[in-house]
Amino acid sequence: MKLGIFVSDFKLTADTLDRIKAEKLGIILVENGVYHATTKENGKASSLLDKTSNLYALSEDIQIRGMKDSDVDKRVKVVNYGDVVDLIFNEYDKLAWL
Amino acid sequence: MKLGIFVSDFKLTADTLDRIKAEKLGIILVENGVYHATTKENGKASSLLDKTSNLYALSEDIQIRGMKDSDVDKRVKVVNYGDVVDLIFNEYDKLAWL
Amino acid sequence: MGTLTIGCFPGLVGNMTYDFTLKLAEAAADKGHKVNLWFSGNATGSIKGHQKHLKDYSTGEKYIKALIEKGVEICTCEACTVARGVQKTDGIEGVQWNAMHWYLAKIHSSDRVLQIGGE
Amino acid sequence: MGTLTIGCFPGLVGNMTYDFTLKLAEAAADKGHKVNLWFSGNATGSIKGHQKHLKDYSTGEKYIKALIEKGVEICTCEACTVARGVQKTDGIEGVQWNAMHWYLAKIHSSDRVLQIGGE
Amino acid sequence: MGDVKLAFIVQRPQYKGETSRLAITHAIAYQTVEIFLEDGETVTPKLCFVGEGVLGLQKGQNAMDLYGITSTESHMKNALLVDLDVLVCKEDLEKYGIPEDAMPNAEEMGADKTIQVVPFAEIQKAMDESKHVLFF
Amino acid sequence: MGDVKLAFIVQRPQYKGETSRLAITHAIAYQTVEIFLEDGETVTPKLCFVGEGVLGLQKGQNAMDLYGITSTESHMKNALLVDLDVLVCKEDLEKYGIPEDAMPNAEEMGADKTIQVVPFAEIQKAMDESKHVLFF
Repeated sequence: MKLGIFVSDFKLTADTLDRIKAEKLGIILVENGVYHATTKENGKASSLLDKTSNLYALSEDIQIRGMKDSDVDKRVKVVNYGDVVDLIFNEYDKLAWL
Repeated sequence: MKLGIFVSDFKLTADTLDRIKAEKLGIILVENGVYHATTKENGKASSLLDKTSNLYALSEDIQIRGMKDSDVDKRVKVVNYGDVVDLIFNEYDKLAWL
Repeated sequence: MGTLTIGCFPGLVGNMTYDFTLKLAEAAADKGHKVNLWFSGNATGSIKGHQKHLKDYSTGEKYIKALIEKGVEICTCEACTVARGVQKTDGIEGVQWNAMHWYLAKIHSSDRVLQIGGE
Repeated sequence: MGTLTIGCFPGLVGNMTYDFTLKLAEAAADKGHKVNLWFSGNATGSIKGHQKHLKDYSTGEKYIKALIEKGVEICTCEACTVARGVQKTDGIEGVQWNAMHWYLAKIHSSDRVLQIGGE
Repeated sequence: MGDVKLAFIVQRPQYKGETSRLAITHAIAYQTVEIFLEDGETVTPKLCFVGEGVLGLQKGQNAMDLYGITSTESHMKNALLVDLDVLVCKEDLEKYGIPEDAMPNAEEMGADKTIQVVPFAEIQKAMDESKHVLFF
Repeated sequence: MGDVKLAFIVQRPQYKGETSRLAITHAIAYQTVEIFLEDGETVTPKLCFVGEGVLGLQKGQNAMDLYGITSTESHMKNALLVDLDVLVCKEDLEKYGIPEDAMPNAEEMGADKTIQVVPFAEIQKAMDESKHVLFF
């Protein structure tokens, strides 16, 4: 399956992401999930960013937290709500919200 | 201070419990916090139980989950709502809900 | 153009997941997609009419009305809603009231489904 | 006998933290303590009257009424409540409506305070 | 469109928030969805519990007496009675030391189905074979 | 009873649930509590941010344009304007790589107070010295 996963928290309580297998995996960082893209913990980038090369972070949710798109890890593509709609319809066939 | 801490989740997202210092510390396990008293993860009892010898678990919240008071780790005292009220007024002067 | 059905469980006001849901629905509708929105759990509180829009709080009402005008179908879980003391006559006009099978039926004809749990 | 003030933020129905709060308040009142209960955030939805008590859902209404009869003072955050579209006239009788300083004032005269956040 | 297969994945424990319980009732609703569908159209959810989602399923729950609400156990039995496939992750039950025979069944009520304790790979397969996945 | 000292401890990030934001507004309410109290009685909260609670405080937030709500930044400024002591845990800011000068201030609005970035030990002290602690 082509699975797009929405991550909305910084600290994750479920280990689902470590177990699930998908032919194509996308991670869309929204709400407090954007900290995975912007914030290093003890100098180390989030291990979430190693799980796939298809990484996205929602611009509105970066900005509302006082951060800039330029604070985002180079591996992550900054998207807006319209882009998320396109990702949903064009890139993934199943969606999960963790 | 004499601090009574209510723990209501099994997986904790905040590390408050590891940092806070109290002359007397009590941990009152309620809701899904009772799993710390009843459930071993990979055969190992919850590390929460090592933090103090003043450990309590709410009987109603054990039973609603299909477990018995006898499933509770020997270090933990099983209490009911009335007992919790007495703990609050007689044993601790400050209270925290994690 | 496709059909997207979103199930939203977290509640209005302060829980930004609810705001995310409405904004995503709007963006999809604006691109010409058909959007269905199912509210269950705490989200059902949001279909109550006459919400006072204070600056410090999100409001579902204005947004829900705008989405319905754009053709988005919105349905609240009747049982969850009445359990919270909100009657059909108190609800925002245009919001449908139905049972959980409404959601499953919409899923049946959808290209994409996003179930948002949480609370 | 002492005074216990509880602040409850998580919402009614399905979130068992709300049920915990009411049961703890009841147990304290039954032992003769003075209890004050402050609702803010999602918990304010619970003061809506006419909740239908389905078996699958907790109900705040019956419990709140019983607590008030036992002398427990219950107050809802007015701003949080009207933001959810619930007006004073829709509320359960006997519940007070006030601003956040009500909570702080009750805390001033309390022996014990339990602030329950969460959602 | 014929049959649409769904995988419901419950990853949070019962009895705190409402979502993990609503997953069960939403799956059960597959039984009455036909009133909205054309002849020959069906929706078939598989109800899967993983991670902390396996907590709060075991039998012996006394929710009505204690908190005045229907128990998760009773919902699980209803799910079996309406012939839902209910999958519980074997690795996670083992991780938490919950024996398989602690899972409720509804045989005495006439259910043909029982809870299937399966390796995570089976739940992965349910997701692969479904048109949509719904995480609760 | 004179003055009652309180420690408000915010341990969850802003902008998801409502609790961490309500902590700020509840602390600000100390300013108007006198209408319920006798002469000479006061309530003095210290507003402390620890752990993930230090996330979502930094300046430059654009919440009104983006989501139509007041920003946390603006609430933080109000807290300073009403002379609240606001303590942010130094170790946690460092852990997340957030510079101290990213914290908002309200000097241009005439506030005398600024956000105090302090070691956790100072926040522990605030808890020790308070009559009650309130965790958000």
